[in-house]
Amino acid sequence: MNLHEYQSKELFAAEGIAVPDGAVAETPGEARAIAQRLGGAAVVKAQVLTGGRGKAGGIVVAGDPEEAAAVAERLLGSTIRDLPAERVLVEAAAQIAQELYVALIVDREVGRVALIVSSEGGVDIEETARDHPDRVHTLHIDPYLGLRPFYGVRAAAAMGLDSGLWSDLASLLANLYTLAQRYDATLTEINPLIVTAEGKLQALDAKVTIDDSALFRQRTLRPDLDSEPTDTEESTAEARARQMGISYIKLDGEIGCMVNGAGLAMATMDVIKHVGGEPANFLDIGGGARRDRVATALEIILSDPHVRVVLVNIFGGITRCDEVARGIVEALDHLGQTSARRSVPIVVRLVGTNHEEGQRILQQADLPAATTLSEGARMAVELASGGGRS
Amino acid sequence: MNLHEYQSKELFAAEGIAVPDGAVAETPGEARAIAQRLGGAAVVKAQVLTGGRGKAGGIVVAGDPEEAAAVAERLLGSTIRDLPAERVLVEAAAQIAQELYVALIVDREVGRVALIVSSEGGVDIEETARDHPDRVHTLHIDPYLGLRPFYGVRAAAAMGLDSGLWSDLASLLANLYTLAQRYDATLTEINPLIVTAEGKLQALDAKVTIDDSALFRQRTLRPDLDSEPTDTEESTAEARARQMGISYIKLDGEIGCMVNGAGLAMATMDVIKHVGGEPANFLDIGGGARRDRVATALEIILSDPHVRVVLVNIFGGITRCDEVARGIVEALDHLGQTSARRSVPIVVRLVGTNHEEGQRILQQADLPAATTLSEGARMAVELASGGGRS
Amino acid sequence: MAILVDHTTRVLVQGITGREGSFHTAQMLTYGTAIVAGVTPGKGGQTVEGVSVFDDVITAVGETGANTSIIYVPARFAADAILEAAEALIPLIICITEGIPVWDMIRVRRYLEGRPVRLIGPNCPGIITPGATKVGIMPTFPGADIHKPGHVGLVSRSGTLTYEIVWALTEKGLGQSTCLGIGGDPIIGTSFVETLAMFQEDPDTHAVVLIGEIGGEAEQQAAAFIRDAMTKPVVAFVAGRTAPPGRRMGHAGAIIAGGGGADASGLAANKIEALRAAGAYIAEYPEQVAEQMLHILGQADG
Amino acid sequence: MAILVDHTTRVLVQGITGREGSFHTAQMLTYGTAIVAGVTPGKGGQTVEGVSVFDDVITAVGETGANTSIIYVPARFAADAILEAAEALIPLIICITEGIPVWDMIRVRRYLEGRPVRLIGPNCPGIITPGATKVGIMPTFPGADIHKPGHVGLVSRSGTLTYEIVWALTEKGLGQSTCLGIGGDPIIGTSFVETLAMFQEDPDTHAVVLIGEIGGEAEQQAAAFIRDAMTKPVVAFVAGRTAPPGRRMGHAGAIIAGGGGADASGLAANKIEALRAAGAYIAEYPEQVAEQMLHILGQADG
Repeated sequence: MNLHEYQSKELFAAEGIAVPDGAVAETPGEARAIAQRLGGAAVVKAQVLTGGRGKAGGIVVAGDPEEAAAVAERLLGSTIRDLPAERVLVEAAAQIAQELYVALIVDREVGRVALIVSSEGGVDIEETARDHPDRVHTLHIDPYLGLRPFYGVRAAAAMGLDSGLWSDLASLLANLYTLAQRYDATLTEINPLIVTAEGKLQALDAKVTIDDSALFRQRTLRPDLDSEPTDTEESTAEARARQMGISYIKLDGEIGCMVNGAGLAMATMDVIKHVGGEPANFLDIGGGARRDRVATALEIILSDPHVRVVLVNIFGGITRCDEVARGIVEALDHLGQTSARRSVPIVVRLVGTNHEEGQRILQQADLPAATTLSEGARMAVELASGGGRS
Repeated sequence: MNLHEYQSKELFAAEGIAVPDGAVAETPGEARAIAQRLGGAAVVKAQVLTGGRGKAGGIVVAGDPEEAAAVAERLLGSTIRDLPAERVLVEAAAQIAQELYVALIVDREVGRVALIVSSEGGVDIEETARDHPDRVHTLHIDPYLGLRPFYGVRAAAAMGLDSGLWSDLASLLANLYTLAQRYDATLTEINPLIVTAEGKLQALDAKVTIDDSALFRQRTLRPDLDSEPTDTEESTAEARARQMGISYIKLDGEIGCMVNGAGLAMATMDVIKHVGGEPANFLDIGGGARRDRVATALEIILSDPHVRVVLVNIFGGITRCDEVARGIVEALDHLGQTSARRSVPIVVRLVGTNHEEGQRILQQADLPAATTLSEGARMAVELASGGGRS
Repeated sequence: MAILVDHTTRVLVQGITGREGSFHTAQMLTYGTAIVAGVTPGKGGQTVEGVSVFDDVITAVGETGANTSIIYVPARFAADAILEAAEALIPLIICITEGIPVWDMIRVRRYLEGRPVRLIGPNCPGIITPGATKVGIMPTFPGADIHKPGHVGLVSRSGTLTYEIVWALTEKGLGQSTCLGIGGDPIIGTSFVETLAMFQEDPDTHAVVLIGEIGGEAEQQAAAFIRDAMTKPVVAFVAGRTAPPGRRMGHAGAIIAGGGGADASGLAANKIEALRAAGAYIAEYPEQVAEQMLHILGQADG
Repeated sequence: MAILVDHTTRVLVQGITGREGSFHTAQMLTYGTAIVAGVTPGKGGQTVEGVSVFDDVITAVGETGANTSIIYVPARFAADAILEAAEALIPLIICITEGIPVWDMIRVRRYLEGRPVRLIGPNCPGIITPGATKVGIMPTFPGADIHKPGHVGLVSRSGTLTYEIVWALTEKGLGQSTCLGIGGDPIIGTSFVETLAMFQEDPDTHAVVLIGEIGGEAEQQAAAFIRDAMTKPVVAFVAGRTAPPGRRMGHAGAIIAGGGGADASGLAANKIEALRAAGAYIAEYPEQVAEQMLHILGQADG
């Protein structure tokens, strides 16, 4: 889960990392009031979860409160790179003496957090890494030690930072690590971290990504966890799926897929393409899915009007085939009562734990069954191309 | 530094460890008011830093607020095992279903904290360890892991605790470990930890010892660190010494000693005894002592009226002999102006770093010098027995 | 022979009284696995499927000589369960649990450094040496076991995709020495490379199947090892070649260009290219793995 | 030969710009010690006594090939300094600093487990191999060095008491192979037993002096090692036989019955008895160590 800049900066401030004075606004009037409090001039930043906001016109300098309100008026409700800006952050303009880059990223290969720093801030770090690899420095943090001061010193020395700022940088990085650990962040990035004209470090931008697996213990970050999801880049259907423990990504094809396991789900998509079809989605119902989750998954797939056929591919290990079969039948019953989409054909391929009971349930419901994945995929492609949409 | 029971319980409560309802009183009137708030009956406990308070009459059950006031009147200002009771803790009487023992102690040999638990609480753990070693269980806590729940489960199983209380015990122990780490405690002991009649865990007593080396970062525990020390078992002179970084323990002999290094200080005492004298104190001026510390040390030694001669034994490594010599001369000058104790003879044995400069300073001040420790000790014993006290 | 588990394996089940733990304990016992103990704190003294339950791991190991642990504990407690097993020096720990927070796994992996303990997973289906022992959740329904003893070693980052491919191998008469899933999470205990090295050393394994997926660089590292150190043939399948870049495909392992780097090493095409260049045979779809393996070995092997 | 330090030792001084660091750097250089680098964060590029100062340990090691670090950093930062040196895999780390919080040392000692790094101290005078190198704070004033090259190894928990005894040895013509203080704190990096084992193996050491004190059980463990594994003669002195029980005698090491146990193992008498029973010679007062050693070796040795 990605946090907005303003949310990230709230966490930063609470952890003792300096951020510019400012506040979030949902209306032009609020933006005007904030700019007034800041003394007139302000930077108005659209809160959308995408990089390159500046280039896309999402960051605008306003000379006075009226201009701030006008900018907010223009940004609020607009879309930046296809994402709607529902809020703007109104901040005091910073006097920048130097722009740096710092980030903490979970490095999966090493199994530790990598501290990445660069003396080149405010630009795309990936470009810097490509064009000037000597200007990007990576230190892996021993989780037993945490981000102790000597890592900070090493980073400061590598960046060539003025030695008067070393202990400030070491403290800032230690706080950033504490924040990452406290909030289960897989990424915390400050780009740019600036040295102000007064010689202080300040986080001019802030990006925090929270580990989805840890959201159960990060409910303060996610007051909306039990209600409707907002503030993320995902669609409503995707968010609804995630709340049920289902991974769903809508794609552009016509063959809906319901699979258990991400690898098998991807392989199922690969096979559909291989036999000439186009998958309408990626969907992994997760391990040990019970029938309510199966029913929700089917409803989500069928809510996509482009879906002409559904291929269910279940190889039961921790997932039990009888639970899956009951879920399918339940969902179809429910859909039959509430929607016209009952007519979309469903091809089911079901093997593994308790598959005999599962197949018996499916037979009773008169659903077409396939033995192998390739056979199932071919059946689905035929049904999709042969019509079947009533 | 040992904390009083009431101080320890304040830390416990803040860390989520249940303690009996109660408060500390410095007057009988306060004790009466607390007992009233508690509903009448109360336990009044003298706050003195010694074991065996109960046997020594320092813990008294009062049936009503008036009795609580009377008990407080009696305890306040009395001495328990030679220690004055300046405060009493007035607590609600507990309904005890079971008494247990738990403690966290730094185990120097293992280099880790040992969790010690016993199903026999409320008695002397050392007796239990001697008489029923099978009833005392020790688990060493891996500092990388901290006191994770499985240690708590292991402890609970070893104690034979009712399984309904296991997760409570595991939480309590985890909190106790957090407390010990947060406050640099070398000992945290709950004896007894009770199971109340309602089936809850509660710390009926509490003992916490703070690492003296960590007091610099535990100033919240020690508001008196810069003012006069109270609340400890040590004398005023010992406490004053400690504030200066000097280790001083008054003994019963007549030969005052000032030595650098604890080992050499003990060996100096051993040699004094070996040649027939009695040391008046243990005193280690610490490593790298500068002249003000040396002067304070000498003043402290001479403040003991039993001292008939002072033996200074300095083998300079990190401590520089010239600094020591200047400190001695300064202290003597100061004492000569302010006290009649200038007449106590001083034997100085000074070797090591910068010893030539040091010996020159001493010669100028006309102080008797010894070459070896044995020689110095013999000179001191002769001076002490031959008089020299004017 | 096989690798990691065989008839000497004595299994402890952590979380044995839970829904998954008890279900799969029964399944493993049916397969013939020697399950000697279970652990659920506070439930010591009970039995599950005839297996004695203990309160803590170290006691269970002391009483039963368990040398392998399998963990079915829920995600929020699973890291603690791994640490408890590792603290008790159980040499092989297999963690089935999905959804363990990544910071928990950072802590776990650091703890394992230098300890004589191997972790498989988490978020994996476990290990099976067909005909000998199963320590996992792979389907082994009696009478229609998807596995078969033989000489193909199989290692996978995936769960169910593994079953798909194992089944295809078995259908073609190709038995397996050992099949294991190393897990799909960002931080796992045992890598492709470590597993390939074990298969290379195992005389009972004649050829290896490697099943990868998008995200990370594990397949590229495997490719380097195959090129430099393997003499046995390897057939590889990488799932996700039709996945749209930049979107998460299910579990955390399946992210294109994961790890925040600037490169495209997470893309299926790059992985496939690296494996092909290293001399591995590349299957285009799951069932083709078995077809290629049959072609390579020249006959049903096992 | 000697143990731990010799003419191949290349020293890094952590805290070189501080009062103690710069003073003892000069002293060590005068003695002939090869000091190749210093570290003080933020002062990289300066020099102290002609020694280059670096900002951090790993850079200093990379630039200079330092293989030993000596730490003079104040107590509140000393644990971090040890960890930084250990993280940089400096094989020998000597921490002079006194007064490091015990919880800091718990953390440090755990970090050192399994790392190819040895810590001496903290709260110790360091190590000297007379005539070769000094990595410590022991007095070595030119023209009247208390040390002398020879064949007596010396290990001590104390600082200044060590100097006292070394001086007596030297006065009697008994030179030393290596003298080291292991430190007086509750938690230290290297024990008596480990040091005795090194002396036992060192062909240049013919006899050993062990200087203990009240508190803990280190002398009893040393006694067991002397009994079981040492063939070289050992003369022992234990300070504190006149110390009143139950009171702290100075630094944290000197506590009767320390560690919270019920036993009296911390008492000097028990330690002396254990050492005597193990076959060590017992000196009643410091100067007697040299007298006994002279008696044992039969002549000035070295």
